[in-house]
Amino acid sequence: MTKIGTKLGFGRKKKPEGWNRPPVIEQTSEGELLEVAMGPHHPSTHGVFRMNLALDGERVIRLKPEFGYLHRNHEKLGEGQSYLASMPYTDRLDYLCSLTNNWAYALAVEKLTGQQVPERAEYLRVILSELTRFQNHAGTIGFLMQDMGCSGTPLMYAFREREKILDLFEELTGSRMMCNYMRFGGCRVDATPAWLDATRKVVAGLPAFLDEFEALLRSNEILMARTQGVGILPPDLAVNAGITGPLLRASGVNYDIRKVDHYGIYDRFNFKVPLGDHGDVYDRFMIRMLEMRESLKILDQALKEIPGGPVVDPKAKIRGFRPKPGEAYGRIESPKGELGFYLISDGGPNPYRYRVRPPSLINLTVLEDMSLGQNVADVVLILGSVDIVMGEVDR
Amino acid sequence: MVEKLDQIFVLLSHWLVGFLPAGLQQAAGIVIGVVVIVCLYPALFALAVLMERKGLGRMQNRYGPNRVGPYGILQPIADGIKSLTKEDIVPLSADSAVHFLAPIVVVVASFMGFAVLPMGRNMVLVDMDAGLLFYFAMGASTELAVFMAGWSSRNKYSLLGAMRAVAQMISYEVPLLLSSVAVVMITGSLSLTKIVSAQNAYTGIFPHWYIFTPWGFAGFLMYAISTTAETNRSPFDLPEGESEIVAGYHTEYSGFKFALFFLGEYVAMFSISGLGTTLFLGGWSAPFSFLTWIPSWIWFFSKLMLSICVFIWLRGTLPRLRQDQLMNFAWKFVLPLSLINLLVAALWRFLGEGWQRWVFCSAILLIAYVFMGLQEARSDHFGPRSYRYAE
Amino acid sequence: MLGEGILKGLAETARNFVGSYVSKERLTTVEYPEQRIAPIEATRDFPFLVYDGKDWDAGLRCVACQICEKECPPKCIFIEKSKDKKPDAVGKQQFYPARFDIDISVCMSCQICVEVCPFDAIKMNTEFELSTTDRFGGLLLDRQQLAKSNEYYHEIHPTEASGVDARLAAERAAAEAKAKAAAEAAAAKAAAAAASSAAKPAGGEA
Amino acid sequence: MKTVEEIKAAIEAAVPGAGVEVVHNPGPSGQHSLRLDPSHAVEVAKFLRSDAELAFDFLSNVTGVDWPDREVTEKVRVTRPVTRTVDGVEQTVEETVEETRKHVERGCLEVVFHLFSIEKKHGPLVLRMRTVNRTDQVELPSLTPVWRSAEFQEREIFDLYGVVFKGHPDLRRILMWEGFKDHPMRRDYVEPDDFDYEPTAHDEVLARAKAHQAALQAAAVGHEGTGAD
Repeated sequence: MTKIGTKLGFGRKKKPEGWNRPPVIEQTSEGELLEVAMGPHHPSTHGVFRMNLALDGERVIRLKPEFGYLHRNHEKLGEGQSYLASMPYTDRLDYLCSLTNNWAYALAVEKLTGQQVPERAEYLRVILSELTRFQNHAGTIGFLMQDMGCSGTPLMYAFREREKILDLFEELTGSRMMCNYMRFGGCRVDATPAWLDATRKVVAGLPAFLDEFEALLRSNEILMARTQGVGILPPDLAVNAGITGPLLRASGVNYDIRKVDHYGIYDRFNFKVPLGDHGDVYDRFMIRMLEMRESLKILDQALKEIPGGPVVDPKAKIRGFRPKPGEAYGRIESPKGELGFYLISDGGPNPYRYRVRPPSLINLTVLEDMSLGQNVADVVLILGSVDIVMGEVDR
Repeated sequence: MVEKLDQIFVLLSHWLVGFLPAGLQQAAGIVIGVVVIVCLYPALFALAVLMERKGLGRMQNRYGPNRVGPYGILQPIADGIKSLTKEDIVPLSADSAVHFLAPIVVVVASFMGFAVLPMGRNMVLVDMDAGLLFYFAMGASTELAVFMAGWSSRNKYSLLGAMRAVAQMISYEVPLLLSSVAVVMITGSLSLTKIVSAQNAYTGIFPHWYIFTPWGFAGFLMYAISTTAETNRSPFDLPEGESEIVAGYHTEYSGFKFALFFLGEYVAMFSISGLGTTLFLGGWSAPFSFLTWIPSWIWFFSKLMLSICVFIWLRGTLPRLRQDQLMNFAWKFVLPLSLINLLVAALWRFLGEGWQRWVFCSAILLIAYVFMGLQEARSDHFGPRSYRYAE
Repeated sequence: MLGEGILKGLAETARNFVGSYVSKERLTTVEYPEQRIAPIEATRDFPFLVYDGKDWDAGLRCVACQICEKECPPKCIFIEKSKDKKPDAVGKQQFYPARFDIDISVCMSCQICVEVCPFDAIKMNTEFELSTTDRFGGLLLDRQQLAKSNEYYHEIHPTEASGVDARLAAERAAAEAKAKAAAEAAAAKAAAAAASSAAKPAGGEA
Repeated sequence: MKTVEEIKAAIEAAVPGAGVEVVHNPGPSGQHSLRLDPSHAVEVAKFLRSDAELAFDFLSNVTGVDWPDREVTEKVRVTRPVTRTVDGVEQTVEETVEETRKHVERGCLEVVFHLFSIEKKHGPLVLRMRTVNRTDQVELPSLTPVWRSAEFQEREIFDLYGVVFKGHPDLRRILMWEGFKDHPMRRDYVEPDDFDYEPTAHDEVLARAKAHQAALQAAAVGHEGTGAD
């Protein structure tokens, strides 16, 4: 009898000490708080990320983010190897947008050395980084909807388009995600006319996808009810906390590094910066949606105007690259926000200091501020709307 | 011949029972019915899972499962074998007896509802006079099982899921009942067979289904919403909302116990769709008078599968609601509308034949719907927005 | 606000449901082992060593200069330089890699080795079905496994390979021309020297 | 934007005794920086944020740099009197001799801030602060109360470099785990040889890990031996 009982799972082992302790961490005047560790293996923490929540019912009273599970000391690696050898590692920071990471790093090194970039390379950089921005935003919205419980439909639509863009990347750079394409003073290989035509074709098909996406999501009542008024980030806090990217613009602060720094050749293109007024999750979702349309505008112009010529500075050296002593901070508007690289050179082949300013990490600063008083379900949404990639947060 | 085909299962059962002594015949008839139901619905479950995976896949521009067997039709069998061979893990600190019982209770409670559902002409296991009442009594006990599962697991996510589930299921039980009461008011009977036969009539070629009346249509919508919530299907799948609370009350279940929960969920979906079919879609009656030659059970099961398809379609499209919104929606929108619907049903009954009652009843419901819908949006401060651009 | 957004969404998914049966654009999945996408020329995954001619051992272009080993970001290349020299494909005496291993479990396909190689000896392969049950041995490719003929290189990256060939041919021609010029100069010098030395004794005799 | 010299003047006017130094950047980027005196850093930061003309409301990047102690070898030309016999006459002549001198330059930890202005859309302004040394006097004032964006980045510097920020609301390790001892971004950091390595056929890490395991085993055997006694 006992044997059968054991087989069925009744009373088989001695219970550990304190097993029946109620899962309460503290008593407050209002009631008992429940501590929940969301992550590191939780379906919607976008990687190995952990939030220590204190819940009153389902209301969040406290939230402490914890990271470092993916830490590999990227910066130390960068200091131990040549400037060029860090380039493929930047692909792995924000592994969804390797090309913008490449550009940020190349830009910082070009500032350090004062190298010039040929016209055609600048155009290629713009084209590639706007494609990257498009696929990142589409993916982010897809993931956000996944967090909202959409069972993957918007995500799959986003990935369908992303597939086309990744095919373009592969055709040009040889790899779909880890492109390792930009070089100091240009780009690695030239784009063939066939590639440009293929890109034009893909870009021409993207507005239809956006229309479909908007029809599916924009006016959905459940989506509006879930996202409007949730996770509000006031603009002054956003600025003070160094929030950048769509998150900042959703709070209504007009700051787009493409417009401010005019790095590359962004001053030649006619595009606008969409701004939100409420700073909630819906605004962040819509800002990304609208930014995708603006990216398409830039792409149209860049693909029309791209000149001929070399794609890499003929004076650029692959072997024996040693910048003069000095330091430089270069930054670009990556899809996640301001991605900066800070380099100190001591004249050697390796950078003396190699620092990444990760937008994903710094945008998490306000996670607790946005989530307090919200529901558990909202925390997931707020995290999804911040758009983090753990490869970049933990480095 | 048509008649024979329609009654084929009834005749088969009678034929089988005929071999037994007279004293056992009634009991044997019931046993046969039970065995058929217990075998049929898991088979339908397999079909529905396949349909869901394929259909969702196609909605998401994927193929869906297509590797096991031709077009992937053996996928459910592979899934079943997988869940049978997986390790059954019981957390050390779980209340193992309750943990063990919960999936069984889910399945048993979900199956009980089929006892009173007429699945075809004369095809009802127990023709109870208070069939509807029995059905709801049984349906309500799945809540118990869900709470057992969530509580016994000693996992915080399970607990949160269970709390959500209980709150949600109890809240939506009310509009579910009230929308069915409208049907009872019109029919004047709680017996499900009587409700079907009341709808089994035709004007010209069109049937007298209750969904084709204003109160019936509104009632059907309310019923459908409550059903979706009651069976924890998207967009009301909060109790197991995988992006928030991992898997809700069945987080700590693995292997076959998890499969039982899965089965229970689908069987509940079948039975509640079957009830909806019976109440509003004419049960086993044909949609047009010239199609009555097709066996009644085919109609019942096609309506059932059609409603499953709608469930899948909803799941493929909609995001999930939040807990408080779900509750607000139940108590502030669905419940008042169901109450108004009761009133409308009463009016319908006493206004007599004529076009006036159509206009009058539809107008009341439409006004109530628009008013309350806007009220809902206004109280939650949501609506479409426009955006400004900076140069 | 009254559910029309939801209806719109439902219409959209229904459209995609039907569309996935109709249009190839929508259903982008490739059913891999049976179907394959057309090879993309620029694709890269792991490096291989190019050899000219028929014999892989003799024809390796690699001269074991170890630049790639030094530049490799994850340090997955291991080279042992030979002690002796042997003639390469064109007959010039060169060092050769006595050992050349690439651990493709570490390699991250960045193709920096290709870029830094001054001899066009290492190139990126497109072969991706490399799964093996041996975690350590199976993924450590040695010299012989890495060696692929120039024809193979032409097959997988035709444009790039012909560019490389043209460049190498030009370099070789230049080198030959230079060598020839040098040889001619040397010969001329020698001849002149011989002439002068021949003249000297002649003069001496005179 | 104003030049660093102008900003320096503005700071000195607003915060008396601020002790700001201009650090020239020899590279072509032209991003010269200002070195702050840690004791006045918070006031200077507040001024930079709130000044109407500068309005550096956005602290973009905070990072640490490790400058280890280093031996500086410099050649110095020294002029000294030498007694020498010239043409049979003893004379004292001033002569310049080249001498190599060695001294150890004390290292420090440096924190670099990159400021931008969102309001005025200018930047970057680079600020630096230095600790006294790398061992015990590693405290610097935290700028988190002025700019929230420093919160995680200062935690990161604390974690990876070991700079202690006074006034930081929540100074814990951020990337490494609690209980980790060392500061991995310092240049003299030695990797431990007992971590879970990923063995590769040629790796020196493998050799080190093997040696470590062997040592551990030897120790365990020795321990057992003593236990048996």
